[in-house]
Order: sequence, then C-alpha cells, then structure tokens
Amino acid sequence: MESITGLLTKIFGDGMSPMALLISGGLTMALIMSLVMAMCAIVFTWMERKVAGFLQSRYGPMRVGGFHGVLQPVADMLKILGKEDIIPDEADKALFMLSPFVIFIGSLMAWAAIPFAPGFIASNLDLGLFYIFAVSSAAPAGILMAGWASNNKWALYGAARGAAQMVSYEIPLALAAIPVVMATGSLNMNAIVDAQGGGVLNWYIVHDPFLFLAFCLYFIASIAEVNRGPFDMPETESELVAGYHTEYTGMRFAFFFLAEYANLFLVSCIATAVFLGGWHPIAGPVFLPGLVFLIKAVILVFLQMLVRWTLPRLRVDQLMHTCWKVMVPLTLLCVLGSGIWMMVSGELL
Amino acid sequence: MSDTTVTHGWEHQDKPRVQQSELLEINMGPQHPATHGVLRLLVKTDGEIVQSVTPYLGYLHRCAEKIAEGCDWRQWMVYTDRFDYLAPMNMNFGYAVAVENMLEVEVPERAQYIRVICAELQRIASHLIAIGTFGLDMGAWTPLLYCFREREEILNIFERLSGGRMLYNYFDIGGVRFDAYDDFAEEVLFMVHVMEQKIVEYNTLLTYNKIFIERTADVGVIDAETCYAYGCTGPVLRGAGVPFDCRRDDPYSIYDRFEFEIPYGQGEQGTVGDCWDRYIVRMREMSESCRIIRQAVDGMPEGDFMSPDLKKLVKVPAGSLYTRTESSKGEIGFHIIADGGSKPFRNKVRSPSYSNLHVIEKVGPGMMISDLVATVGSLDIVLGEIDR
Amino acid sequence: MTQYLRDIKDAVVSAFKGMGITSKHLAKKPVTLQYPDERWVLPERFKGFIINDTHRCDACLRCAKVCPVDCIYIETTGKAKDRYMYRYAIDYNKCIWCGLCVAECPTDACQHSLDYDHALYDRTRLVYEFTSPAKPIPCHKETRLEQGYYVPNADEERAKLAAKKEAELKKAEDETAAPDPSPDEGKVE
Amino acid sequence: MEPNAIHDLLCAKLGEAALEYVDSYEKGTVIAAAKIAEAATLLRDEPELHFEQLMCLSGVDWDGHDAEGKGKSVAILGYTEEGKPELSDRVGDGDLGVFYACYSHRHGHKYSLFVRVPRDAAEVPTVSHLWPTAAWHEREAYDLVGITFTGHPDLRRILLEDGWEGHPLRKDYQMPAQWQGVPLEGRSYAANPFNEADVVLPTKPEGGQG
Repeated sequence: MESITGLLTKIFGDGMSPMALLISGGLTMALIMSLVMAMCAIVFTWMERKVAGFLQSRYGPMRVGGFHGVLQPVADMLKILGKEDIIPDEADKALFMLSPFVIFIGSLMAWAAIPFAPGFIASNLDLGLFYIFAVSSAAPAGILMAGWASNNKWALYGAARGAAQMVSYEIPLALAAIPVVMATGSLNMNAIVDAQGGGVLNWYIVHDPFLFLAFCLYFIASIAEVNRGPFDMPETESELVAGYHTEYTGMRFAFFFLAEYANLFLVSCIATAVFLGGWHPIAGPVFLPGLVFLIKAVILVFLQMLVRWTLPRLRVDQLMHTCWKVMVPLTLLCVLGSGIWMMVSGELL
Repeated sequence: MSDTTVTHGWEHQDKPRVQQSELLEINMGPQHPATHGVLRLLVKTDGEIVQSVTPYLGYLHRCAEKIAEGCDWRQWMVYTDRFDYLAPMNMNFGYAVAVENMLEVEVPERAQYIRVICAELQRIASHLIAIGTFGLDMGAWTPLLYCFREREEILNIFERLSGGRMLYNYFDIGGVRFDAYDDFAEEVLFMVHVMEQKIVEYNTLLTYNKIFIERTADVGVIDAETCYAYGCTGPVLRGAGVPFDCRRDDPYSIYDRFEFEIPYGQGEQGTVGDCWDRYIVRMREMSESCRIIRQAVDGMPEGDFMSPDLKKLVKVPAGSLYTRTESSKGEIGFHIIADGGSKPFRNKVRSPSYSNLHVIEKVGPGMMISDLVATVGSLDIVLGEIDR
Repeated sequence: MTQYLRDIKDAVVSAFKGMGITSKHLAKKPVTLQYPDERWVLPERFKGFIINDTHRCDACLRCAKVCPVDCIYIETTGKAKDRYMYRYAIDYNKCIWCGLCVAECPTDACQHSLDYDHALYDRTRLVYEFTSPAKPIPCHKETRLEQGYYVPNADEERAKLAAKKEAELKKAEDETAAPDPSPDEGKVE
Repeated sequence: MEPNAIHDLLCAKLGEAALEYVDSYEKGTVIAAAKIAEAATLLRDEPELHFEQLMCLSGVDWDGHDAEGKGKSVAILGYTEEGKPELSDRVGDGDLGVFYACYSHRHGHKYSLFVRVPRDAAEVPTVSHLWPTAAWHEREAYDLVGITFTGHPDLRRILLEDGWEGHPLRKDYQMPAQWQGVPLEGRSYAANPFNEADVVLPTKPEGGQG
C-alpha cells in the first residue's frame, strides 16, 4: 500500500489527512485486488480448459476470440450474467443468497497480505501469514451455508464433506509454513520474501531438505484447501452431482467459480512468496518483480491443473486418513527437522 | 434397520433420553452422473454409509420384445443394436447365432471370421468405455478421453465396414451385410498393434495408480457364490475368480478354433472379486481380444459373406431355444420361441447388465457412497439392455 | 511402518508416472477435429440421410414394408400401366438409419447420402418430400420405358416392349378393326 | 448329465408333477405349476445336478401358438387407411407359461423347465429364494406377461410404471391411449400434404393430350 499512498500523496500533495489517505488508498487497493480476482477467474478458466484439453489430446475452446478461444471466458461470463437467478422454494433464502459472498469475501480478504512486488502489498501486516490463514477459514463457513441453505441432499453432503476437508487441511497447510516462519523469524510477508533475496539458493524451498518436504506438503494441502482434484470432495461431480453448489445458478454460481479460481491463484501466490522467493528471480538483481512473481505463481497453478487432470479422486475417509495420518505427522516432522537443522547449522544462534 | 437408536450414558436417570436419528433417503438418478444412464437408485444412508440400495428401472424401456412380435426375423436385428448400444456387434452376434441355431443354417466361413473380428473389436471398444467411465467415477477424467480416442479408431473401422458409428446393423441372419473392404485386415491389425501399446499406457496412468487402487481394492467384493446366485456373468463373474466364458465353455460360432486365455480375478490388490479385479479382468480381456483378432485375421478365408441358401424372408421352424453368447458385459441370452411363421412369437432377452445390476441390492448395504459409485461403475451396466 | 512408508512412496511414484503420461500429451498434436471447418472423409458405406432417386424408383413399396419404424410414406394412384407415384416421403424424425431399405431396394433408388448434419428447429421440416403431384413418377415398366425413366436392363426390356408392340400392331392390322381407345382415357382421376 | 437322465431323475423324485419331456431345440421337462419350486430345489441342490445358476426366466403368453406352427403371433392384425395399427378385440384364451433355463458351472450342463398355467389363474410359486436372480426376472414376467409369483418377496412392476394397466406381452394387450394425461400415440410429422386429385399425369407420347 505504500506505493499507492505514495502515489496519492504525489497527486494530491500533502493536503490529505492521513485518515483520508488511508481510506482512499485502501479502497484503491481493494479495487485492484477485486480486479485481480476477476482476472484470475477469467484467465485461469481459459487456462484450465486449454491445459485439460491438451492433456487429453483435444484442443479445448477454439471459437471465441480468434487465437485458441481466448475470449471464451468472457463469453461464458456474459452468458452466466444473463442467466436466471433461481432460488429454490424450500431453500433458506437469506443464507442461500449470502453464502457466495461469504466465500468470495473470505478469499478477497486474504489478498490483502500478498506481496506481489516490493511495496505492492495492500496491507503490510506484521502477522501477514497468520492473517491469510485466518481469513481464508471463512470459506468452510460459506460452503456449509451454501450446502445447508440449498435444502438439497447432495448439496448437504458436499457441504459436510467440504467443511470437514477444509478444516482438516488447514492444519497441515499452516504447519507446513511454520518452518519458514522459524527461518525468517517473522510472520510479515514482506520480510519472508526479503529474506530469500539473492539467487535461487536462498529460496526457502532449497534451504534444507525439511523445507523442501514442507513445500511439497504445502502444495498438496493447498490443492485440498481449494477443493480441487484429487481432493474435490465438496464437488465430487461423479458422486454428488455438483456438491454444495448444485442449486446455484447465474451470478451466484459465478461467485463460487470466481472464488475457486481466485483461491487457486491465492494459494499459489502464498507458496511463491513463502517458498519460492517471491519476486526474486533465479539469479541476478530484482528485475520486473511483479512479472517474476506472476510467472512463478502461474507455474504452480499449472502444476495444480496437471495434478487435477491426472489423478483419480480420493474417497472421503481416505482423504481424512491422508490428512491426519500422513500430512500432519509429516509437517510436524518438518517443523522439528528444520528446527534441528537450523540449530545445527547455527542459524538460530 | 429403519431407525438407528442411539442411547447415551443417561440410562441411570429416571427417563432415559433417547435420541432418534433417521436414515437419509436419497435418489441417485435418474439424472445422476454416476448411474451411467437413466438408472435410479434409491439409497438410504446413515451419514456416508449406505444402508440399502433399491434400483428402479424402466426409464429407457421400449418394449423391444413386444416390437419383435410385429417385426420379421431380420428386421428385429435393428432393435438388438439398441440393447447394448456400446456393444451392438455383440448383441447382433447373439441374436444372429440364436436364430441360426434354430434355422440350422450354415454360415459361410468368411462371414464367421468377419463376425469374430467385429465382435472382438467391439469388445475392446466396449471395455474401453467401461474402463474410461470407471475412471471417471473415480474422478480421473483423462483416461476417459484417451479411451474414447482409441475407441474412435475402432469405430472408424466399423464405419468403413457397416456405415454406422454406433448402431451398425451389420450382422444379418446367415452372414454379414457387407463384405470386408479391401484393406480391412491391415487396418484391423494396425488397430490391434496400437491397442496393445495403449493398454500399457492405461496401466501406468490408471491401473497401478495408488489412489485408484485404494479406491477400488477391497471395495464392492462380490464372491463367486453371490455371482452364481444373482446370475452375474461376464467380467463380474470372472472378477470373482471363476474363469468362465461362453466363448470357451459353451462355444458358439468359431470360437473353438482360437487360442486365448480367460483372465480372472486373483485378488492381486485386495480381495478376490473386488472392483479392481473386475477392472483388471476387462483390461486383460482387451489383450486377449487382440490375440483372437490376430488369429482371426490370419485365418480369414475368401468366399461368401452371406449364406446363399437363405431366403429374404426367413421362416423359423416352431420351437423354443435359449441361446447365450458372450457379450462384453456378460452372457447375452436370447430365448426365442417361434411358431413357424415369419415373425417371432416371443423373443426374450436375458441381458447381462440386468442380472449384474441386481447384485447391487446385495452388496450395496454397508459401503460408503463413494464405494457405491465405484461398484456400480465396475459392474459396467448399460441401461439400454437393462430396460430393453 | 514400512507399509506406511511404502504406501506413501507408491502414491508419489505412481502419481508422477501418471503425470508423466499426461504431460507427454501436452506436446502431441490433439486428435480432435474442429468440426464444421474440418471434417473427416466419409467412407463409401456411410449411412447418411437416405435419399430416393426418383428417376430410378418404381414404387415397389419394398422399402416401406421393410422399414422397422415405418418412416417411408409412398402414395400412388391408378393401377397397372397407369400407376403413378405422387408422394415419396421420408420422415427423418422416425428414421433409425438401419439401412434395411437401401439393402432391399431392387433398383438402387433408395440410397444413403453423405449428408449428416441437418439439425433443425422445426420437426416438420424433417419430413422430406421427394416427388410432387405435379410430376408423378410412373411405376409400370412399360410406362417408365416410354417416359425415359430408369428400368433395370433397359435395352432388353425395350426390345421386349418393341416386339410386343409390333405384335400388337400386327394383330390390329390383321383384324383391321377400329383403333384401340387410348388406354388412359377416363381413367385419370 | 444327459438331459433325459435329468428328466428321469426328476420323474423319480417328483412323480406325477413331472409332466412330460420336451425334446425340441431345448431339452427340458414340463412341470406342474404348483411343484415348480420343488423341482427347482431339486435341480439346484441335487449334487449330480447342481444347477447353481439360473440363466434365464421368461414369461410367455402361449395364446395363438399351436403345435403345428400355424398360429397367429401378432396382436396387430394390419393397418387402417390412416396407417394406424388395427388391433384385434379378441380376448386371449391360451395358457401362460414360464420358462426356466438353468446351468451348472460345476458339471457344465444345461437344463430347462417349463410351466404352463391357465390364463385366468396365472399363479406360479416363486423360485427367487433359490436363485435370487429370479426375483427380477419374475418381476419382469409379472410386469410384462402378468404371471403372479406366489411367495415372491417384492412383486412389483419393474420396467413399467406402477399402476400401468395391462401386461404388454400378452397377445391381446392393447396399448392405452394415454398415460397420466400423456398421449401414447406417437405424433406423426408426416401428414400427407398432397391430394390425389392434384396429380398431373404426364402427356402421353402416343395418346396426345391426356
């Protein structure tokens, strides 16, 4: 936000009160973040369809917008905006209408602490990482609301599964990031990224073997956290029809969609900032930091897509088994191991 | 088990507080992605655990058996296409063999060989769909598309042969409708060659994937006794460890001339008769079909493709006969009653999926919803032949 | 514990193997065609929309009889030499593309075309009329020959017809009777 | 075991109930309807027979079928001028029958049982307790042919909807005009647009203006 407020100060001079500066800067940043989210949905739906297509020996969308159907998501968005908004008669209407926004806002709030480039962060919180994990916990509540309010049995199943899954996988997700916090000594996202400057060898992913393992575990847990295959329990389209958003149409469905792809990008951004050196390039000085950050995040998104379109889905009990009996012990091992590593290598002293 | 009564540790109080929990009744289908068509399963669940499954059929019922009474013998071949629309060649084969058995007509050698090649190619095509959709039930999208890719190649051969991509109406009583085209043998051999390589790919992508094994091994175990009792045939019976195949044990056409193994479930990843066994039986059957096709292509003679001494309007002598053949789903039986006329008196179709699906009532209770989906997927049902 | 670790190893290794196969396909050219722009070559025996070559059709009704779904409608008028077909319609709402009519047709009038994309908004437009009362199709062999329609073994038949006519003419000359009334007079209705 | 040996064994165990030996395409025994469950038990449990699988069970309406093979097998007699099927208003009078085809995996032999019951009292004991697969086949026979299987645990219609009138595979079945307000007669889109009077005959070469 510093860059934004700096810009605003330049434009309006010193005449603005600090409060007005804070509010206007915050609003600008929120607007930018909302746009980023919308762009995420548009870009990544197209990318997902193309990646899935080429993985499966087909092209994916080719018609709209000339080159490889680049405007397909725009057309889809227009279509979905024009659709009737159906609220089932027996649904709990207030919750039904509210839940897409709960999920959306939960996702949007997390963006506040993502450092895209030096100074380009909505809110440079001291507890940045902690804040991100905290606010993204709003999503299970939204899913439960959606599933319950739809008054549809499949949606209820999806919601119950989804909430259980997301609550569970938050633990390995957060635990996997703890070694990094230990290494940095700070929860501030800027500080975490700054600590990784100066070439690929300073990135936390290669800091020590336990951190590499932590990255892998974080990656798996993040797939589960955003409800994508092979952990797409809340949707499980071959079992639960469409899971918690079975009854949603039109704009409300679009919000779920938006949140899903925004979350997909969000977890990749966190992984980039926390493990992959944020805006620091592989070698050399910082150059086009925003672009470097984006490239890293998009590569992670691509990997998530590759996993989704390759692997079969886990059963719900196996999912829990994987979380509690495999991931949580391993992340704890990572915390312990990297702590020992740091003590031995003398970093902590 | 209609209600589960949960008593908490308050029995020492004057009035024990009993909490009643109800089972959740949920309709899986008729519009549901996992039911492979318009099947409706009424599932009662206790949380994720299924307590009872009741299939409701008939959404695709066309009463082809009634239509048979108004068709002549050759015309009804068209309707057999539409039973198992994923393996019409096998259905045609069954009906043709059934009527020929009653007519006691000699089918020319060349027609026999073409028939066997078609039936085995069709078996591969049908198993490809079975495998692909089974993977889809597990959430693996990509194998389905790969399977369809290879299936299209087989359909291309059928299209050149019969003109149709889905419903061929290629077999006729006494032979086949068209002769094989010029480079039929080369195309089929090339297809077999491609297929054998692709099977390796599927195995790596899906069969030995750990998640897939976890999802299918020890799930939906159907043992041999249950198979006999419920009339399960085909890959379901063989998956239960019974190496029974009509092609070898009750040979029809010229299957006794070929050398092939009958794969059966051995419980490699879990229990004998689990979903994985049924899956792997299909996978191995594709290789065996490739073997049969190679032999058949080698042995294919020149000559007639249609029995010359058969009239256009067939009249089947009076009598009743149950003939069974091995389709890709199992034993397809045609019970034919003729009254000596040019039209069937009664054609009863004993379709494999009908019996195979029935077993879900037995094995369904006690499994999780995801396992139910997996089990229904592993039975490889086609609603066209269940509802007929 | 070893089983536990082996499971994890298996899961990771098999997942990577699978991803290897899928990512290999990224570099391959997709096999699908962009349908309306690209189309594959249809085989000779392709069962497309059935068309009736009215030049060859002599309304023998075999196709209508063999059709399992009764989708072929033939209307004729008159008898014998004056039998004319004024309607030959196929209802593609009903047609199941079984090809029995094509196999049955003695003159190859009924044929599969190579057409297959006829999606329409109105079902009534799927009933195709091949003739009209304005130009009815003669059905009798002799009438067909006279009007230049297709007849199998036309030369032979023509010779036969000529011989027959000659005989008739001769007979008429011999008897020197009044000329025959035109055979179609008063019969057209 | 040879079919006639199986028949002899059935005769010995069942006595009168084994009515006759069928030696046509299909080898089997006609059993008195009331004793079919006993016969089926025998087939399944006798160690020499051990028919553990019921391959097929089909209900048959024998109305109009005579032994010489000259019976009328079609309910639709012909077509009216408008192309609508012309149905017979005849009430069927033939027997109904059930056919059982059994197979033994252990011995690899097949055998069939036949049952005939009068049309107005079509009741056959169930065999679904012996071969569970029979449960659905019997439901189908009940649904389509209208044979009641006594002792069946769940005798409902299976392919047609509950409450459907009549049994379609009976030879005298007539399709109802509508079902729950939905007309069952298929809509024809091929109404004849032409009139025979509009036919313009071509000019005859030899006859001048026709």
